Amino acid sequence: MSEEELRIGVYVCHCGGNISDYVDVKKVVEAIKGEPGVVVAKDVMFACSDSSQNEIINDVKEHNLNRVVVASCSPKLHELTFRETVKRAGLNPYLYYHANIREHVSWAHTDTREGATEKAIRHVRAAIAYVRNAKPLEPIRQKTMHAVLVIGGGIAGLRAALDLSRTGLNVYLVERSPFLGGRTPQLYRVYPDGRRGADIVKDLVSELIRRDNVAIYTNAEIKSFSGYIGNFEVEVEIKPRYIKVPYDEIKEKIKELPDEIPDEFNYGLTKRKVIYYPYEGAFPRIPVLDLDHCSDVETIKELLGDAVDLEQKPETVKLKVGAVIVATGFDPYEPKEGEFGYGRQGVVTLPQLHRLMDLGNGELKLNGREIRDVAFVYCVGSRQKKSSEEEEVNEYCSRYCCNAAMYISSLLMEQGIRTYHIFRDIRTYGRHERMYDEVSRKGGIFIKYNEDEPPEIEEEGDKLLLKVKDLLTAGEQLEIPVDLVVLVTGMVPRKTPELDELLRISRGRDRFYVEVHPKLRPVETAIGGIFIAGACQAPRDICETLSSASAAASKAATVTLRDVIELEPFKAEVDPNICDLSKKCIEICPYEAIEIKNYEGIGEKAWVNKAKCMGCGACVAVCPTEAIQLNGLTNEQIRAMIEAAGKEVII
Amino acid sequence: MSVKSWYERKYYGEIEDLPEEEYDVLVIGGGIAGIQAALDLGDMGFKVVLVEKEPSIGGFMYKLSKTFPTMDCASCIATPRMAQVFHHPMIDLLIYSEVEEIEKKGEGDFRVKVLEKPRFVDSSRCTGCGQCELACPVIVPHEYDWGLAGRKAVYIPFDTAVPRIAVVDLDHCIYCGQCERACPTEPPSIDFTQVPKIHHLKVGAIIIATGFHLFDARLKENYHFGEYPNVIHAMHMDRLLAPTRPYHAILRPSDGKEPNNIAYILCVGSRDKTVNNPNCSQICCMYSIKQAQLIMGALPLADVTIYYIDIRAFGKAFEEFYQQAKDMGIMLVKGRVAKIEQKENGDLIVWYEDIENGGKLCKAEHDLVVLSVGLLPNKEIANVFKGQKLEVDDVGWIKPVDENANPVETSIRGVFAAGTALGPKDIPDSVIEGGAAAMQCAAYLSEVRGRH
Amino acid sequence: MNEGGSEPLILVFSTNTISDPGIDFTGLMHLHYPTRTVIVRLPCSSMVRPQFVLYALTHGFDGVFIAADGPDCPYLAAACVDITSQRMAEAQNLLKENGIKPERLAMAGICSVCAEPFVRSIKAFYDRIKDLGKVEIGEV
Amino acid sequence: MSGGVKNTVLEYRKKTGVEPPKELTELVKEINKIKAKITNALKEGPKTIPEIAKEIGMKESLTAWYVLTFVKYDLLEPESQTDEGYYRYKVKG
Repeated sequence: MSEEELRIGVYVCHCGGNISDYVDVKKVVEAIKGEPGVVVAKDVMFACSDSSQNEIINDVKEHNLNRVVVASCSPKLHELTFRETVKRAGLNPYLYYHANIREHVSWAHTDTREGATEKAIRHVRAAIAYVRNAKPLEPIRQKTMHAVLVIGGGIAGLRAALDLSRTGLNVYLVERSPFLGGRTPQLYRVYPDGRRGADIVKDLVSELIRRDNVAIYTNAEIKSFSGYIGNFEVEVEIKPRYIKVPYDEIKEKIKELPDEIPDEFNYGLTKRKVIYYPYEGAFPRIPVLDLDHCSDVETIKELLGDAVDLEQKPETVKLKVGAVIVATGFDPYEPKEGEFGYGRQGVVTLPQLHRLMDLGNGELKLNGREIRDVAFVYCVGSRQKKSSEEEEVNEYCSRYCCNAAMYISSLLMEQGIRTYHIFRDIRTYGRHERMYDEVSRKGGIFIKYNEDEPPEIEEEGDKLLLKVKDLLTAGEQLEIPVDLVVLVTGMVPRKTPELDELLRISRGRDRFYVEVHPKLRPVETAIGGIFIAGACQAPRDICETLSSASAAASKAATVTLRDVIELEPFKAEVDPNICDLSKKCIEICPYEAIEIKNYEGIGEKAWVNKAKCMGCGACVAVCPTEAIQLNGLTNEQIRAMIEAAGKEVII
Repeated sequence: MSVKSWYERKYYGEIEDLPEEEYDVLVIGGGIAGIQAALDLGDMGFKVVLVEKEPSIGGFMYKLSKTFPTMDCASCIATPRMAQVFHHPMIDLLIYSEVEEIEKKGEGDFRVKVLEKPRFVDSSRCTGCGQCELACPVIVPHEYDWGLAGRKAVYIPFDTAVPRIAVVDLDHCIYCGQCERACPTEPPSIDFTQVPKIHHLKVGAIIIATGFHLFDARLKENYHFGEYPNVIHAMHMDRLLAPTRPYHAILRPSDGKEPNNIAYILCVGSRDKTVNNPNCSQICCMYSIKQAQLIMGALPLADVTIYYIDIRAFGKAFEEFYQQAKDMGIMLVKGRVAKIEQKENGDLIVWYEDIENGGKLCKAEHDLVVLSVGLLPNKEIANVFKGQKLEVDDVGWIKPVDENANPVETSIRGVFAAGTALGPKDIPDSVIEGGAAAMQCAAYLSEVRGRH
Repeated sequence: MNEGGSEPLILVFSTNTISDPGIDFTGLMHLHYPTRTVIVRLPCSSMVRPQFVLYALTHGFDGVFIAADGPDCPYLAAACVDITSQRMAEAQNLLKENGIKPERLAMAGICSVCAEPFVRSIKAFYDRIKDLGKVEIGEV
Repeated sequence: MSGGVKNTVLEYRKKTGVEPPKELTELVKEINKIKAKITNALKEGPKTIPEIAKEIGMKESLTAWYVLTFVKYDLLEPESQTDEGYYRYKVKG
């Protein structure tokens, strides 16, 4: 390698004016032409275009280039593109460096062409210095587990699990609550086909439980998580249910227990018992004893006998998987006391309305009273304005709510109920516009409120009085007596701080999980092998959730259907001849990737387990002897880049 | 042009019938949804053939300026994907080709006929230098720029095309031979001896990602699109704003003036039963707000007014993007536009119903009007299935067999759909469905082949 | 153009997944900051060896700015801040030992959309270094 | 680019007997005329599109289309801008 003569090709991109409008690309080429080892230096209109890529390949062959630099846009966009190009030219793809002269130069310095040109030259020089000291690297080939962990047993998790198991992959589905289905079974009927939420779940579950390559853990949580793409190790803790028999066997006995606890399945509209089976058809059919709320264990023992086992202990299972899908879902926004009248008799949320209708078998009654008029107030808990920096508000639109409210109002209107819609914008996007149209046609009354003057809800006799200024009638103040006010609440992401910590995946300003690229990589996280699906990434409806679940499953399949995956070779490596066994690297490594190993003929020195090394470089900074360095970014390379970039630029 | 008219042409030789080739999956449509589906399947280890009818892959996205709400430059994020699919070892491309017939023989067994149209350019030799294009004497409107500027009868589709090589538009060729003489390769890459080829494919599953077409704004007669030169549609504006734009600046078509008072009219051809499209097109609000923001950046002194009915900023970070637009000073008027009139100097008078002020009829003057046109289905694909019916809805979008169970599965088992073939949607939703369709294909193939 | 005279030259260490995209975003927003800033990207700011800082300040640069990930760091999470701060303290000591003012090294957390914070911090740092003048061994 | 290379366009025409459509040959003549008129109009100095249109007696929008297409093909280039927001164009080179 040291004998090899350096022959470097440098390509400076115009980016169709994005760069060349602000950077004198020709001058950049001139300035680096004389750099030692530079054999080809060119400017190109679109370096990423196929023809330019072919030009690079031809140059490599024609001029025997052994290093390539492209100076163009951010490496986030095209570094991989050009590594591929260099590879196609027959070179090792890591003998390449990508200089960012667009985001870091031309676009940031549109005010000074000279300054931008000088900076571009420094960046390109640094890149040349990098490749001058680059060594060929090989990707690390890693055997991958043909198994996937799906976290969350709502429809997203169920769909993903089913898709993956159909390809023959082993799937582990972990649900935190005692029953599968997530939020969907709570829905009375869903648009556009009017199916019951519980039926949607039942269909998915019944297909899933038939499969022998799927393991389902309910009442279970992730306890530990380690490893890397292709090879994750997970510990799952399954909490006891304390009940050993199916619901049907003890159904009658459970009925004898008193209703004690607000039923979360019905959003507190009803009470439930300490032994709990939320709805007919819930899976698994084994009820759960809510020991935290149980005041009288003895009565239960007496009543249920052998069906109950208080000696049950949490169990831990250890799993090895190649990829992980996170589908932890959402919670409905819970209005604050007094927010749009919440807390008053007759003011419910949209999810509560679903429960009311389901409990009434489609008929809407509140405390036995018939309902004739319903007002829907939109954007509750969505599109909120921030009044101070610290305040946590939901600035986002929750996407599904207009559609959902419109659908359920059309069901109500079929029963002769009058509906009012107190809205900001009706966002029944796509085909859902039809539902809006239908509600309008049936006589739904639409009132647009100003976000700064939200409607007020007061009690008047046994009715509610909704006071609002209507923008559609030039600000007329309206007073509408109604029986029921439905707050059309948005979604907030389910809070799972422990899980986030374990998986090291991050959330955005809206507190939903962030995808690695919002446009083109919507189900991938920054951590290789961990994918996100459904409403934990952004508010979405059932249909959209199912699509995103399949898309996440697809990504997981690209990892786990293969026998071997290739990892980037940017890992730490120890030169045992220099290592003085200070152990500082071992102390600082957060991944426990560095161990002590006996090297033949040298003795005990530090050693990096490359499969575990994430390539952060923390060890590099603390090594007293520079024995540990990062492949692909050695200390020599960093010094060379500093030196090259620090040289004076004369234009 | 339809497949049929390619058959009816005269060629140098007989149409070439190629022997059968076998693939796991056929993806129809090389837009962002089809590309995503092909890449995922290729990465899973399936052998994929991707058919694109245009002379370059990329679909619609490559024509865009930037993408909302992140303001990534569209071609910057799309071109790597295009290159990736082009070079993927598991993916073969049939570009400038159209699916003509699909017959299902059984589960996991589809027989497909694809017509590969001749480019009259040898793709192995052409370097994309553009000499032929300079030499060609014919100038016709360029589809890529929606006709804003011209192109030649032989042309490179666009700067970031994949593959970036020339194509001859036979409909506008005068057979003068200038291109062939100008071609610097040896022998010239221009090759009129090319004939159409029929590819016979045997595939296990199919993904339809055939996208959409724009609403024809001429049908809204009150807006005089196609008649008043300064009434353009929003995809025109996206081209004017793109880094690969046809003009050197943002100029209005009537006289090349830089506009300084621009109006957007939303819901043109959407939410409108008079043109048989009662659906909302889902993306127009956001692309209009995006363009308005870009205009404010490019023409800091310009006024931008958006006439809307509802602003549908419903996706991730859309609402925040919309609020940002309001803060930038973009004017939003809730109002339906009744008609547009043209003044002598090309300026336009917009008559609108001012909904938030009692619904009275008002007028405003603008020097450029942009129609935010809706999306409509490409209906041809439903006709290529022989003996099987691909269900579509009343507008013509492909209808999932059960959208609350498996939203990308069509009425024909083994045939899946993704992206705007299923209905209007934005880029991330199209990418998601591309992935979802890939997953469903993989699951379907594993099952019918008995792997599980 | 600077004639190698009074305008300082700054080395910025950015990080691949967070602060480098943050600086990308600054460009995307067309926000301006001094051009005499060279950006070298590392995986994580914890990789900054104190000796690299000294090397930069003796090889043409007048200041070193670490655009750190802060608690968003994909490698070290919250620990990243502490670890990088320790390296920074060591680096400042090293500078002092070599007769260079420790103020020539600064660090700020730059998130992936922190365009304005980046511009603010880099401008302030640039002005500070400008006041300090060109680097000189023995300045302390 | 040698004379020995077969002329496939010519061969194609001979073999298929296709003739160029008359409307296209007319169009090409028209384009050449417009090109000549525009370059001629710009001889005495840069002009805006309305000025060119007036001089050559063609509709402003059609003039704009050709001028801007010729700019794209590097025949013309914008020179300066008027206060009203028009660009003046000149012949390139």
